[in-house]
Amino acid sequence: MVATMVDRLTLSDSAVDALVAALIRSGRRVLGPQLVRSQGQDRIDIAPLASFADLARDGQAVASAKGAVFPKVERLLHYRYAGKSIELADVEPASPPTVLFGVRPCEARAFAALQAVLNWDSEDKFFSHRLANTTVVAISCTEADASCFCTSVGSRPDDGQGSDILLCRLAHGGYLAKVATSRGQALVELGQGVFQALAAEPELAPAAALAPAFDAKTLPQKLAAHFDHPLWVEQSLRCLGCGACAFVCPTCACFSIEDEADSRQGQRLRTWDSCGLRLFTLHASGHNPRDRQSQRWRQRVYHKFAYYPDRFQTLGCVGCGKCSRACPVDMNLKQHLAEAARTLP
Amino acid sequence: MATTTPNSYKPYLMRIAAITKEAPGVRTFRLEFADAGEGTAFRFATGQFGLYSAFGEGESTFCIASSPTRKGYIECTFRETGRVTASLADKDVGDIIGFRGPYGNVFPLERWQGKHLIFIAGGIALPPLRSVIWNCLDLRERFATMTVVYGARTVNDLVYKHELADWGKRPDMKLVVTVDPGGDEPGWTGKVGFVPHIVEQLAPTAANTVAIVCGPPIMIKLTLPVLAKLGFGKTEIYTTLENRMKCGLGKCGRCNTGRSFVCKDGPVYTLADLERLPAEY
Amino acid sequence: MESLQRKAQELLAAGTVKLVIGYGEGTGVRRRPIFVRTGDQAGSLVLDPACTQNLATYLTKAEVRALGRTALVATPSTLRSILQLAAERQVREENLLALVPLAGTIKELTTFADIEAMVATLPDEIARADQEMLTQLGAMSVVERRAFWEKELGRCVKCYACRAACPMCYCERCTMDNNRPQWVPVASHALGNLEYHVVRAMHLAGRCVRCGTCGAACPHGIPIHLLTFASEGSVRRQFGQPGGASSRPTYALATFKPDDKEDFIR
Amino acid sequence: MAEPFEPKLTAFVCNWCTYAGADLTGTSRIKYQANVRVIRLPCTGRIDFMMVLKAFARGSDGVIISGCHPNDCHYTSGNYHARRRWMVFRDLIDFVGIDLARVTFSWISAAEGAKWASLVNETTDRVRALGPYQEIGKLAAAGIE
Repeated sequence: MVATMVDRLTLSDSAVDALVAALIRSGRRVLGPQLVRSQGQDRIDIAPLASFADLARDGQAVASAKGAVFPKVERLLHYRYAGKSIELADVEPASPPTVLFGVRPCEARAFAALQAVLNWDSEDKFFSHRLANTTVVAISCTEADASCFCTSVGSRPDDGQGSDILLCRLAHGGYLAKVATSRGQALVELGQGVFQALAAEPELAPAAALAPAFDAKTLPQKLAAHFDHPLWVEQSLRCLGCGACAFVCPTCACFSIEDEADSRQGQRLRTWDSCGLRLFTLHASGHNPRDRQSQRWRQRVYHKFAYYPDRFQTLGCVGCGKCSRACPVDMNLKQHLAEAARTLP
Repeated sequence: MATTTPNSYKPYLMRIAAITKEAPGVRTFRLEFADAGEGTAFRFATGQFGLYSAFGEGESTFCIASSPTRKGYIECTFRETGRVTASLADKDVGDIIGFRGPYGNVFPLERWQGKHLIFIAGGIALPPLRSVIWNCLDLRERFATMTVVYGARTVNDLVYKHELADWGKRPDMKLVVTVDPGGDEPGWTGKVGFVPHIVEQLAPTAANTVAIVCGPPIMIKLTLPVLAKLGFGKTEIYTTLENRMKCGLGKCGRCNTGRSFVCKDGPVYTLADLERLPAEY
Repeated sequence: MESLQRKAQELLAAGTVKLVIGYGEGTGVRRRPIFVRTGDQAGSLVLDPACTQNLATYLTKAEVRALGRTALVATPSTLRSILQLAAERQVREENLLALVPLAGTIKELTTFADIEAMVATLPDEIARADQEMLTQLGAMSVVERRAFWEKELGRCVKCYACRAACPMCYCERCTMDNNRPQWVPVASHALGNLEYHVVRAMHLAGRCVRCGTCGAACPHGIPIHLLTFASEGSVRRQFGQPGGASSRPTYALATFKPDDKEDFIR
Repeated sequence: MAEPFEPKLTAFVCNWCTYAGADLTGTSRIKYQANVRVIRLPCTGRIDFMMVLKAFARGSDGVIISGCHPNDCHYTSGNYHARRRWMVFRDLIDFVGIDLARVTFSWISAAEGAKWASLVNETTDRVRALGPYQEIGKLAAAGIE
């Protein structure tokens, strides 16, 4: 996402509605957070939007938007048995032009972290192709909950990083659009007449107030020095060892590759995987380098807050708090990291 | 819209040219490129590995066990352990399997020029060293003395039995083969004893010498102190790791150990490198 | 709440147990499992209607077991899980005791017989919302039910939170984790998800205590607990053996009666 | 013109009774419809419930499961255990929306060649009338990008 000069424009509420309609009309896949009520419970899913009215403007979606560029199951290869031989068929990722509309700024920032690992050495064709076809229109947050911690990881509720367009709510309705990339500019052109030039300095609705709980910049050093600290065992006691945190995480990119075949043909699939699952590192011989849940919990923390900064000069976390909300036993990452920052010298 | 980026997950198709049964459950495949053009263009260096596919079952990671000085084919040696290796073990000569690679870093042969080399291997861990041993033998004049210490549980568990016999006869190298106590059999002319003890008895000089160690964790654990006592420096001891992997490309996260991706920064590490990593391998 | 804290303190001080697993304050209104090992940690124990998670799950975890004899704050479902685990030889009587909040006091149950006796007095009902959902689903046509589950299970990502949270999913190596053969697809595509959840529901039939912890654990809000309720319900209806009623091994699908009645075999 | 629909049936049968019964059908020269693929297993106790789903996923329009009559199991009680599982499994697959009309359970002894023929004929006719079944088969391609 090539950053250009940030263009500032405004949109009325009805203009946003018209923009979403224009995007859908243009044949793009428009995905955004939506409130779903089912079996008496509310949740927010990232799903195809039919109109702006569908959009959940506050609150965090359960799942992240990463599925748009890194689907939970994708085909890498297809093959057919031909006698003793194999006919390999390459696979082109099907990726319709996609707009992630109205996602939170933390989600938008996550794509850089995904890219850091998936493309650091060689380019991942599937991920790259999908990412190249994706435009991110984020809406700044005016609410934060007890799991949110973007301000602890170097961001803020109205951070425009990673967004092609960031929409900030105006105090008296409508939005300020910060158009940061050429891809964002393309949407402006598509929504002809929807965006208005800025007449005067706009009065923004206040962004969510979220005090930092710790400073992630201090973590790499602290973690590096305390790999064997009892804190990791203590924190992981209640961890059940499922993959809920990793699968809802917008930056978790670990995956598995699995073959599925019948007697005539088969396919090679990439599926999400998680370092929290025991099977992740288990060798066929039975040897497991991370045999205990505490080691796996530590790996998750270290991967994001020590190894990523060391290797990719970026955190592997955007502070969205999805992991904490999804955790069946309320492993609150913000609290755990704050504890680490506080207690590790 | 087709992308121009190649699909890194697409393997070469390889024809099994020969199968050698090495030991119970252990086989060596000689693999030739089904597409001769791909074979001609293919390059690798000793120490590297690949992902071998049994189509329908998945991929498994093994080193390339042959030397890059031997052109036109690659070899791999594996033990039937899981889903993929069981399927590979069922294959016949002429069957097609997949191969992605070469991946990972290499043994720095140019650094070893003029030095004495001692290779220490245990059990099924000889294959990664076999590549570099042959590589060095094929460039024999570049190195000082070459010694191979190889141990297995029993005589039957020794791999590359024919090559061991040949190596044993070569005047330009020294081969010491040992089996665990109780693993010998009538007519066994090699040593009996654990690898670390044999190395201790052998007492190779550490001066101007590089040790390349590969074997089960317990063998490595007990051999390293012996080498330290003999005066080997931590940058003069090499090993090669085999973490579980899915991609081989530094993406899937499975082999991640500390800041290292074993598939990219490894599999070859010096002891000095290894001590900077958490012991999660 | 104070009585629980006091009880925990006493048990730890006397060395009766090394660990009390109970509920503590979590994020916002949430409650979370906490592991109390010293008297001064006992003040963190919370007891209120939000404390519903089935903590028996922890009884089979190696890391928790290693901490020593355990007192478990137990809901009715937790008690049933303890009995089912006992029936399956997964817990030992001498390694645990159950702390049951009862009319403002804490009742301490130290034997499986005590737990059985108490369970026999407790109503065994599922939540009304769940009962309503089951009724609704039962009233649907088979095509409508297929559509319902296709949509619901479509969201499953196979994070296995349901399995991890379930006290009865203690297998060291779940059938999902075995790959020779790969009986159920690993991938969380539509077929892989259906197969996984059908297998899970079958494996819990006759063993499920209907605590609903699996459904509560699902990050995507898939009502998967209804699947085990359905298979467990089938066992209860046809064989009269509810999961978690007894510490004796009486698993309905490990036995049979020559005159088991069905009406579909030709 | 489109071919008339011919259902594909998969039959999971036990080695000792139903398979022998089906054999008898043939040696007795009783004709029956050729829509069934027979998979022989040692005992009904070995017929994993998931095989029903696997058959549908791979394109079967109907499934037959058959083994020894109660009290006749070669292994004494395999069929009794199987019966209990079927009783629960039927309820469960009905609950997840699989049409029970497509799954037939039966006891057929080695002497009941005629019963095998009529079972296959009746099931084939019923499934033919129901039409193709793709509810599970279509899932195989769903959810993969």
